[in-house]
Amino acid sequence: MPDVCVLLIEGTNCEEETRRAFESVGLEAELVHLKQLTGDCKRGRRKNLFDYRVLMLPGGWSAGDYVRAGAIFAARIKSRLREDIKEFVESGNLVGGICNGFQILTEMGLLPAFDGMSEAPVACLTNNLSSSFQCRPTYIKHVGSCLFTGGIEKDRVMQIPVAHAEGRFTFGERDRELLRDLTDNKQIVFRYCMENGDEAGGVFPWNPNGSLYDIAGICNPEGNVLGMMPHPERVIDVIQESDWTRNPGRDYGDGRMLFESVAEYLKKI
Amino acid sequence: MSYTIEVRIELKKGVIDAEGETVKKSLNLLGYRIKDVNTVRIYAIKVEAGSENDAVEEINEACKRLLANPVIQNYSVTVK
Amino acid sequence: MSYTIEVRIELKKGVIDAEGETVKKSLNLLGYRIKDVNTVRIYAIKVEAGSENDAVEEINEACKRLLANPVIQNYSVTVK
Amino acid sequence: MSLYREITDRVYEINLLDSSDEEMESMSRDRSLGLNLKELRKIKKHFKGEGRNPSDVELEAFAQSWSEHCCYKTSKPILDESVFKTKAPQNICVISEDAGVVDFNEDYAYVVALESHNHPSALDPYGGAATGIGGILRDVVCMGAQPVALVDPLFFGPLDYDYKKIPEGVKHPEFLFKGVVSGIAAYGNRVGIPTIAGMVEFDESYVGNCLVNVGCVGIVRKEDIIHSRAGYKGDVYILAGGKTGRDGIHGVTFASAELDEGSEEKDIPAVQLGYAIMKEPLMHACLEANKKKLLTGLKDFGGGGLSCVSAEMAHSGGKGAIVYLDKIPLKEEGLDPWEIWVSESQERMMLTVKPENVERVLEIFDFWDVPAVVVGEIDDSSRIKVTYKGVTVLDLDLDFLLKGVVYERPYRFVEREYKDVDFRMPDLKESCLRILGSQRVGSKAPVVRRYDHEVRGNTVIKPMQGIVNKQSHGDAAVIKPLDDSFQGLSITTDVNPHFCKLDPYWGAASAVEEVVRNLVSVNSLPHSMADCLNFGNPEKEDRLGDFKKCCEGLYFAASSFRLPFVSGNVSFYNESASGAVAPTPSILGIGMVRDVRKCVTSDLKREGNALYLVGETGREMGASEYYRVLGLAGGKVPRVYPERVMKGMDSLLDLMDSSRIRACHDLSTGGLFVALAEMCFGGDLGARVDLQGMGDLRSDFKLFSESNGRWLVEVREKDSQAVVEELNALRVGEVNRDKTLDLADGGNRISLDLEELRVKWMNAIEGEE
Ligand SMILES: Nc1ncnc2c1ncn2[C@@H]1O[C@H](COP(=O)(O)OP(=O)(O)O)[C@@H](O)[C@H]1O
Ligand SMILES: [Mg+2]
Repeated sequence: MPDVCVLLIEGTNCEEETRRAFESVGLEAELVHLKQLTGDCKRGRRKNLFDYRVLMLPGGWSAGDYVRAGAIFAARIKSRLREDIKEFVESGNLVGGICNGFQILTEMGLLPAFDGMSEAPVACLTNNLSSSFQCRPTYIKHVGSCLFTGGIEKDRVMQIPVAHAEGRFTFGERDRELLRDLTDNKQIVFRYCMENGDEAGGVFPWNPNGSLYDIAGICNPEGNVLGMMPHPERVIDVIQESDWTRNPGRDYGDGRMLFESVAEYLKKI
Repeated sequence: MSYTIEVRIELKKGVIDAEGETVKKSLNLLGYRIKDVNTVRIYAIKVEAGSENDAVEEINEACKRLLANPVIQNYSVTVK
Repeated sequence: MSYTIEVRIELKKGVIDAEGETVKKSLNLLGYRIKDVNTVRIYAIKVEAGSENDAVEEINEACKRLLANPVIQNYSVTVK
Repeated sequence: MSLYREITDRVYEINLLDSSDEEMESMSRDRSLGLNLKELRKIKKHFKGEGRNPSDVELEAFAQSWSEHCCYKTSKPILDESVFKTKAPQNICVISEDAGVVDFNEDYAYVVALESHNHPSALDPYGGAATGIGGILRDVVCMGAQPVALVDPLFFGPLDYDYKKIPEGVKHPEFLFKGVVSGIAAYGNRVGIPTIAGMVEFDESYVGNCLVNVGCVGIVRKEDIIHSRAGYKGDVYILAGGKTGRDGIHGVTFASAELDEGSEEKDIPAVQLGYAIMKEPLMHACLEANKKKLLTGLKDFGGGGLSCVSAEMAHSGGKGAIVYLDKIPLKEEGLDPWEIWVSESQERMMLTVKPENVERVLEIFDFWDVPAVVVGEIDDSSRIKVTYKGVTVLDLDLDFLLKGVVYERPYRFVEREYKDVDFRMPDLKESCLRILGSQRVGSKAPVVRRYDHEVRGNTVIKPMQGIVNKQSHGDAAVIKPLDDSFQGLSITTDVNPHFCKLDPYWGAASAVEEVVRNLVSVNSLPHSMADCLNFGNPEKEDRLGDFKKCCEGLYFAASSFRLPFVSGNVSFYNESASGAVAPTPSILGIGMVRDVRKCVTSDLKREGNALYLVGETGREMGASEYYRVLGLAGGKVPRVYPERVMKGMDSLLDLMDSSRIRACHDLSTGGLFVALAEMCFGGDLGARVDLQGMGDLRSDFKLFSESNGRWLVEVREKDSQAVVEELNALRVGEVNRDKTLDLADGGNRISLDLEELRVKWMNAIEGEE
């Protein structure tokens, strides 16, 4: 059985490279349409969530990202699979979201999930301060660990690109209070930073979207759900990085570390 | 019966309206003396329901489930 | 003086509302009996002007220049 | 009998046989058919032969198929003698279909298409540009190929154009620019195909008629290539995708006439509306069905809608067809049958399928939630028939419908003034700053960053290159389309319309050369091109004269470089009250990259390295950016010397393959100075440059001449010997860590602060990077 279920609906569009990223570290990943989990398709095409160990929500523009990015996909999953997903997470399986996937997990209440999956969203990834889509390389720092990043050193700076219009993480009026909870629970995994690891301090372009506390990725308190705006699956090999012609001699891109961590974790359990 | 209901979605006070800011900036560049721009989204929805009350209730629920995110948005529902 | 003016921008009849269509489909999938969704954009603009008339005129012009496209959209301006 | 007689519900017979010339003409005008008297008489004669009158559906079919947009009636004779003659061994299937198919490696081919979406974008920049992207994607998908890259050459009036000078009904360039870029972003980003190259040019001639060209490159396993023709007798037509509505009616006739003041109101139906979120699954479904070998033919709905698609597929397959109009799923009630027949509603594809496979095909589309229905059948009648509510409402000979008309229209070439004016050299530093801060030269990051240029994870050389957050312009982007191979495709788009306006022949030839230079800059061998020829009204002799000259220039350059044009598009009638657009033959160039790990970028790499100039600089200042900012007319437009360029190209590629070129940038708009500045920006390094070796040209001409055939390269000291010997290049300076650009030419010396230059360049086009 494949290890990873890469879930999609219409408009999801980073599924292929996400699958490839898992396969490049020796995992088996499968593209699965939401219909195949809910059973709204021919019998032969149906799939069971519990056959996988990782549920991955890839990037893209699910359902066009209308209403709010990720909101429609989230509502659709919740209305049909809420209990399954809850059980899947609570039994310790991994759930990851990249870019649109992060937005979906947040809209679904699976992140930050201070006390388990929440009924209503507690945070929001809203439009970039520039109010425009940004496709650009960024530096992020691995400031806290989760089950997806066990193999990445603490404080490691990684060059990972972003491509989104709605990536500004916020708790709205409760920014201050909930940021403290997030920090106390060690739920912040990645923060945007400068090339040398110094704080981005909210300043564009180091922080590409104006995200609260330069947040680029967070996990749930248990560490088995991760959401991040930057796209590690786009930098598996060094030639996918933005400035590789300046630094020849390496084979791997920084994004591979994350997928390797997942592979190692799955091997252990 | 079919009812037309307008859902009005606004950002909460204190939440930065990035789009509004951008519109303001471009209007200022064109020479208009704009002091502030807020953006609002409206969904005009035609819904089938047993009564006006049911319709409103149904749309209220849809707002909670999908149309508004309570972290940053307020919504209001009016029958047209 | 400072005036608050609301610009309401809607798509003309016959122009597909991609967002409206998608919202309708999603609400249907969630089980709501929605027959139609139209999206409307509102800019609530605070503008500095000599008189209410001037303010409205100025915003009307801004609509033509920047905010609306008369080929596919209708817009209306109201003083709040 | 009166002109109209109802045959069946809302279908009319039109009494052409008893109509006078005037009556026919006024009927054509009233119905916006765009058919002229000669064409109407030809149709009348044909129906006389058949002994009956046409129906309105039939007349509409002629209006579609005989429009300039669909049948190239004016351009074909000229193209046959130029662009269509460029043959090359790598061609697999070129010119004849929606996209060109070219050899990539043993198992794969790549597919190229380039098209204009000018008039719709002038009316509705967001929707027009978005549907342009949708259309070009379908052109590539209908060859069975997976799209891997999008490109968008764009042309607008100056962004700071005086609002008061804008004619009634025309939108401000800034409104158009923002709308077009958001439209392309909205659609391209949503469907998940990276937009990796393009250009943005500015000229006053585009104020009344902006140009939006869009291109797409795809990759296909050779065994999966499918053609836009009907397969076998007995196959069925399946229409897949969006429903049919009133949008886009008469799009092609609209594209085949000038825009005028009333266009804004009356042409609403001609505006098509995109729905990216339908296209994305449509693409998946078509490719899946094709991969499973369930299709015998595949074509997208483009200009002319159902009418063109069903007639052309049947005709290309040497067959006939019947279509049942009442089977077409409609968006709204009350469409007249002729409207259904010609509507250009987006996101639709036509498939031909063997009867035994229909069920499996429908299941695939159902899985992707894409509506698909059987709407007709293939026969061997060589005719196209249409029924509506059981009544035949169209029955036409395919040869007559599709081989319709070709014109040899009169043309005249208007000579221009090329005399160089004399003037005293203005302050060099001032000129440098003005050029870097001009919209033509300034940073295109505000556009490039709006597009996802790395979705799919295959973009190995990006459009902006260099140190993160200091990045600067590259010459071409590179895609690595296959998982298990390091082979790549480099992609660029070019044309300098200012050159073409002053000198259509050398301007067009220069466009081809710039394509070559850009592709070489990243270490790729130029391999093929697509062209999109944007011109004014060809019924005006001088416009057609420019068109012919451009085509000749393209042919000269392409054949000299042995580069084929594998597909293209002609867009005439790009005019408004203030005249025609500058002749704009935009070119999409594709290069073959043997090993993407050897690619070269434009950013300077290291202090201490040497800078070499490849190629010769002359006083070719005609239509240069330098003359433009100074307000000078005349001058000689750069010539193209293919032999020389190819020699330089071969040596340069050799040196790159052996990793002896650290950075490379071609010289184009703004000349040596701009190339140098951009290379410094990307590497965040300074340079000291001495121009004395360039001979006895004046300093400003050395810095700003836009002579073709030149590259600026960075090499390590230890490789400089080889570069001098093999490239015959001129050493012009060294890279350093100072944050200045120091330029000297004998007694003329200036020192420019890198950050000051960067700020000018970054802010040339308003908007956050
Ligand atoms: N409209 C656009 N869309 C996408 N990329 C663009 C666009 N305009 C410019 N670019 C990219 O920005 C870079 C610089 O563009 P340009 O200065 O026109 O290059 P060149 O003159 O070498 O052809 C190129 O990589 C180009 O592809
Ligand atoms: Mg170039």
